[in-house]
Amino acid sequence: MDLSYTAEEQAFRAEVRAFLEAEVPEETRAKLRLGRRLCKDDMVRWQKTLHRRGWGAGMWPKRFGGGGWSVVQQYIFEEESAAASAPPQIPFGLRMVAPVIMTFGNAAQQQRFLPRIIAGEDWWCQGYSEPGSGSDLASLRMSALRQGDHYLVNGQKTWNTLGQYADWIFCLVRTSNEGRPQQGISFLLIDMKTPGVSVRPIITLDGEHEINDIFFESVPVPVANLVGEENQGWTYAKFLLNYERTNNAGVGHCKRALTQLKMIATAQSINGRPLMEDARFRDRIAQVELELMALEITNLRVLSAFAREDRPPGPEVSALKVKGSEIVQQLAELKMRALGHDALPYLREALEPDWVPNPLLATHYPGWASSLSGQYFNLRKATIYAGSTEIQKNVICKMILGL
Amino acid sequence: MDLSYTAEEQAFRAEVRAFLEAEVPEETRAKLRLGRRLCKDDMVRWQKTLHRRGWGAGMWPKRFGGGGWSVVQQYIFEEESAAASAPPQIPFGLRMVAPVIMTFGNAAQQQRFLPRIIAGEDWWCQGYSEPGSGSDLASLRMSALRQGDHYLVNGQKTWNTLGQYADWIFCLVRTSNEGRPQQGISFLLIDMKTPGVSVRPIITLDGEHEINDIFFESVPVPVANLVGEENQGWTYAKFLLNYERTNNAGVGHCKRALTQLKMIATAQSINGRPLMEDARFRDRIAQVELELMALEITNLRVLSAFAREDRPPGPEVSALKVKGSEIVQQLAELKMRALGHDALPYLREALEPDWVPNPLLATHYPGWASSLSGQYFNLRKATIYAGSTEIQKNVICKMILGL
Amino acid sequence: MDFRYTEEQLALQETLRRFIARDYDFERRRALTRSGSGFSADAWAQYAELGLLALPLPEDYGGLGGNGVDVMVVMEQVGRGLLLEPYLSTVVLCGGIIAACGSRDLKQQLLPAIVAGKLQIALAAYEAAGRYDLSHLASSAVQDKEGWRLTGRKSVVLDAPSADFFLVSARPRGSAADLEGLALFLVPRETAGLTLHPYATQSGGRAADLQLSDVHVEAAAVIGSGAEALDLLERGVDAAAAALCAEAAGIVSALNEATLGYLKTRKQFGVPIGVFQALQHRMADMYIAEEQIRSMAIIAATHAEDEDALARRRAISGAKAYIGQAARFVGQQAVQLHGAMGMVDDLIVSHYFKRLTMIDMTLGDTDFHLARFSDAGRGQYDAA
Amino acid sequence: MDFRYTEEQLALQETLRRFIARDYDFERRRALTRSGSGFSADAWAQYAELGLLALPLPEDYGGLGGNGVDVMVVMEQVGRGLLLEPYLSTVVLCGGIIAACGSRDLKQQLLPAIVAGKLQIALAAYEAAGRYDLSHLASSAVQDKEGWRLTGRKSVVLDAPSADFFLVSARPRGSAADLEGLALFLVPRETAGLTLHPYATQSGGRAADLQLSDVHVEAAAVIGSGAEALDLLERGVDAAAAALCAEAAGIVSALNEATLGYLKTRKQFGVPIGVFQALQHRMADMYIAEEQIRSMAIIAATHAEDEDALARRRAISGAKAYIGQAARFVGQQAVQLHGAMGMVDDLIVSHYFKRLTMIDMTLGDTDFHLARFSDAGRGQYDAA
Repeated sequence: MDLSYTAEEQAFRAEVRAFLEAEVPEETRAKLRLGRRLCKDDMVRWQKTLHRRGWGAGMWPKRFGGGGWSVVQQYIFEEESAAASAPPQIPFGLRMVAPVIMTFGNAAQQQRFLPRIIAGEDWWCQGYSEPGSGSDLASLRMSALRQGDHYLVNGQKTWNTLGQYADWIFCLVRTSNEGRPQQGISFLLIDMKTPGVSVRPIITLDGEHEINDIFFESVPVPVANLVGEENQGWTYAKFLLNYERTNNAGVGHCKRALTQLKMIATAQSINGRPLMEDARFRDRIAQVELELMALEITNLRVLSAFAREDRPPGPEVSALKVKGSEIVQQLAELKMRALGHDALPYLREALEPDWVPNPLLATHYPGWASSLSGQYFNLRKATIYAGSTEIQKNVICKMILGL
Repeated sequence: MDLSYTAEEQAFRAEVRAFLEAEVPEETRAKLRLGRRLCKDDMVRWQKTLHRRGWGAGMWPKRFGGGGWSVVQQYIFEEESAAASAPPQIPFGLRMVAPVIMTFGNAAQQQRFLPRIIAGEDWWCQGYSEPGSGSDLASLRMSALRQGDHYLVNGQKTWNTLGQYADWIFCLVRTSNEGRPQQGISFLLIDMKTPGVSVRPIITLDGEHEINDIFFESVPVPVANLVGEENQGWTYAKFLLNYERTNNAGVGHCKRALTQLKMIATAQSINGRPLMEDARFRDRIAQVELELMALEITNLRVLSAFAREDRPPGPEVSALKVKGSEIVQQLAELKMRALGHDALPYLREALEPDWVPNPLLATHYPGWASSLSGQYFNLRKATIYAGSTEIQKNVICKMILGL
Repeated sequence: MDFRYTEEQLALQETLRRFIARDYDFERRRALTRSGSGFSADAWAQYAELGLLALPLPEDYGGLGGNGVDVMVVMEQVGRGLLLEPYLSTVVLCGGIIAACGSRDLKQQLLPAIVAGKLQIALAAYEAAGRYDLSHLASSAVQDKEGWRLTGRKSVVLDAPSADFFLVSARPRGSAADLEGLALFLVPRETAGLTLHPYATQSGGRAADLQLSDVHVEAAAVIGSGAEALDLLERGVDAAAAALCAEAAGIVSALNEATLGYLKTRKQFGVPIGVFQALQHRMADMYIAEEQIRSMAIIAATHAEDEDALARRRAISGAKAYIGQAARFVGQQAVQLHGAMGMVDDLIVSHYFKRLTMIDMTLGDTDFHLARFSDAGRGQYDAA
Repeated sequence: MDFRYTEEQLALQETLRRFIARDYDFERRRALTRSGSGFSADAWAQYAELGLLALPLPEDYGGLGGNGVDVMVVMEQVGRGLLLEPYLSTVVLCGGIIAACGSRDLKQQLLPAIVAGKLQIALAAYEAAGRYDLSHLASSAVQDKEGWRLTGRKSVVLDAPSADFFLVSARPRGSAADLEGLALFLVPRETAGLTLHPYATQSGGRAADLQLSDVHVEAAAVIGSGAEALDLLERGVDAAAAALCAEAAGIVSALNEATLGYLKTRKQFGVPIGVFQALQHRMADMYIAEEQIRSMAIIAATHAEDEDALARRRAISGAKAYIGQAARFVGQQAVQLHGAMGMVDDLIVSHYFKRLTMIDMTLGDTDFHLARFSDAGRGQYDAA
């Protein structure tokens, strides 16, 4: 039992830190610090930068061009990236479809898709949920009808994240209505530029456009884009979900958010003194900080066990997802609450990269304040998406507790 | 909408207060203030005192010798009684079996039992739960076999409170195995002195003897002791449970406990100053106080609606029971936590009426401290008995929300 | 004790329900949030017709002399309909302060105009450094022969863009934290040196930051000074905080209706999700919270005009702190139980949730009022 | 980083499991709580044989030089078995303080005897007025030519009745709250002027209140003075608090096993109650809490000997505060899910619950450690 970092790990951290210091574009860094909107280009450029350094996919096995990093290296990288306000790596390709292609795809698919993912050339998005099928994913109805060397795809996906930027979408489709609903599902890769694919924005409660409905009208998809076997998609889907959830704890980003929270609580005043000096508010911060201290270790314990036993992530990740999403929400809530009155203004324009606050406002209203209420509202999604907290607890009961 | 008391109500409060001031025995008052054990005689004597004053059963209708009090009068009486450290009125006769006898019993039963209850001549206890039948009460198995003008009763009741003092027990018994389990249940009154009835103590986690197993071996019970119709007992049982729950909120006692908590937090020190001056601990008290402020009004709103519409208590009482039991537990927990180290000693002898603390201990260790940890442990029962919190929420969902 | 609304109050409630159903549905409301003024002038005129603007104001000045419970009836519906008009600022908050102040002239000048729907007033009291503390302010008031000159900054002045007048707090003397050294001034919108930076709020209303640079007002513009000014401010803010408690209670009951309906109709795994016990018990907790919130709103409403400042403070800060927490629970769980549907701008659920959140951040948040309640209880133990 | 126990630690864990299964079942344990001493002398002898008493003590004095994680392995099993022997007081707390003090003679005199199981020591540091603050004490120490004379009262001295010596804190100078002006003395049990008022504790152990009336000890009995004394006390109490975290972690995992088993076997409405989703999700929360508690216990154990006082304080106070709350949740819910069966003295569940409760009240409760953690973070924001 040893929580200290090895010399190699410390050296790696120094290397990562120096790289981020040098490579994260100042403009992007500023956007993230001030809570401004990132554009697609910010994220793609960053992926390409990482790729040039050979860090495009640290967690991938070396044989697929990844860094073959250990769990701890991966964690160090995320922590440093968050601390340095580096853009997030978009997970849909790297962490979601890629492991599926590596594990269940054929050599042709691996050669075709993986290099473009790591190089930031293809933007992927996810086609799982449908209007009638959210938690009950297995009831999905989007159909793929085999016709010679193509499937004809018809249906709708919803709650799709950042599909407006995507080149490709991986979809769960129904290829059979025989047997249990889980049995007729296949895992299909679809080029977003195919005729018949259309994207409709869904505006969320924070007024932003992050998610979409995606419609498929007689979309032809080559059978070559079927991953693994027909009607085995459910197995791959569950496999993918566990990978996705390993990342949901987001400890590195939570640590960054905690630091921001303390900065905000220092900048905001109560009776003329920094809010951070108010024991009541400081205790609220302390409570979240303790949850995060614990989750950091729980997270590393769980992930290093998978690595040690060389097995894919198991149901234990559900606990990480439950706690991680709670902490993300608590931090966002406290950041908003730290603002006091300043939580009320809704300055949409303030999310634009080039916004300069009105001098009157600027005198007391910090640039970052404008994004915090919206972030709090938006992050209510954290306990809903990627398997709601209720679903995660069902998984824990069934797979771990045997209830 | 008016939360103020009428002149009549204020006069009534003054009358009650003066009576309590004069009549509560000093010795009993001291026991309650110091958290010492009450003996049966303390409670019986008090019931007789109230009866002499005509207040033996304020909430009963006048025609049964009650006070015919309004909900508010009843509430004033409870609040003043708690504040004056008057002994509790044992509910099993007054609030539980009596309403059943009034509503479903025959004239002979009403004339035989009610006067002795109000006069404190009979001590009643409850025979509901059985080893296999707790939340699932309808599955109870204690059998009553009709033989001429008697039932022959065999079986076991458990979690019986204060049965060791009881003259009578009201039981749910199985008189038929036809149809749904609810349909074969009858409501039977049994004389505890009948041969074949035996009481076995159950020691609880606080080391006290408050509850019992009660065994019935071929106990003959006159058919005259059947309340209402045979096999209709389930209806009466549910009716009784709602009456019982109207009292579970126990706002008066919670207010008294809150005052005690503040006294304890004032007597205990932190860094040489009263704990009550510590904002952190004071905030904990404030949070419970707010719940109680709200419950006081919710309680009166619900009960006065029943009275106004002249109907027996409905499922709304489940909400009162849920909140009331939570508050009772939170207050007990804070009273213990206020003690700091002093929560650790287990001084059984200190619960004896005549205990005099060792002078060394007495210098800092107040008499009442010795009972607080035990009270906290013991009151975990509050969310379990009289229908657990989980059962109450099921009731709310089914009867109020239609889920 | 009586926990029922009067016949008149029930009639008023019914009138408002009909008004909202007819003239203020969700789509209409969304259009208004995107409009210039951020509220409906027609609706404001109807408020006047229906007597809502007159309701809590004194009869001597054209009001109806209603009490805190009458305001509660209105605010519950303001919550259910997510009404955007500046009722709280003009009628409850500023109207209440003016009605309580000493100057008959000012009352005569302002109150009948408010009742007629011709005049709107906003409170410019809070400053960034003082957070929610009304007495902590740096804005200065310098007396000269013509009257006073005011200089300072005010944060997040609710309903400022449409206001004809502002009630501005400033200090003739004393340091920023001095309780006594402040005064309250009536400042017309079009006064030289007064600058607004207007913006929308997170719950669809309007507000502004104010800058006062050597703003001149005449001596008669003083609404109160010294201890009286702080007392006026506290009365007004307490009454308005009580009104916000009622608004929150109205939203919570509407939100619970919506969520319960969703649990009964949304199907997953071939059954309505309302059959799942974990969701059922959550809904039961939300129902219990609604009952407790309503009780606290009643406590606040019945103490809104309490002359005993300590009792009023404990009742209203207690209610605001309790509701801040309980309504946050209901709001967050309503979104959670709606799943992704709770996240979309197209459904009223997310708007209820946002409004509940902003109610907590308005006129003192949970932490401010919890501390105010808890610290007020500090001396209590002597009695206990 | 490595989150596994070493082979040796796993072997130790297995040894303790077998010892408990063989010699320390629930009935045996209950008998001990009712016995005079409140623990088993035989068990204590076995602790010595198994090397538990030597484990964390320095090798120069017959110890095994183990670390906080070794202690964690032991304390987890102490928790699961609800062991009653004064391991925490004698070995971890007082043993740790003596091992860290400056006097080779004292170490030579005391540590080998502890290792051999021949000596028990209890810490008499806390006083009623200071609550959990080690530096807030009124007991006085007056120097004379033969040594020192101690006078004062100590509250709830754990394991005092069986102790051969006490480590007593007192003030040569300074006011009750003065951090520097204190010293730490070794006081033999049979010293004139030392009076005990012994009693049982809520979790079955033994303790006493101590009175010192002009108690004489020689100069060599000074274990530390001034800043060093406080540092020794804090190190000892931090290490012991970390050990309590491990004990709590052991209890929580045992309690979850018991509760999960009950959910699977207890039938109501014709089915195991574990099929009800509301109870399932509660159990899932308890499982998550167990994992988080274990992580915090690891943080505490790996910082138990941290020379950086601030880092040690944040790690151990953070863990104690977190576990105080999380373990309260698990304990209360374990009782709740057992229903009335959770309330009876005949089942181990209620004893686990009581022990968890008392662990929170020992060596600083949740509020004390939360404040210590939170206040330590106060300056942080400058860095952030």
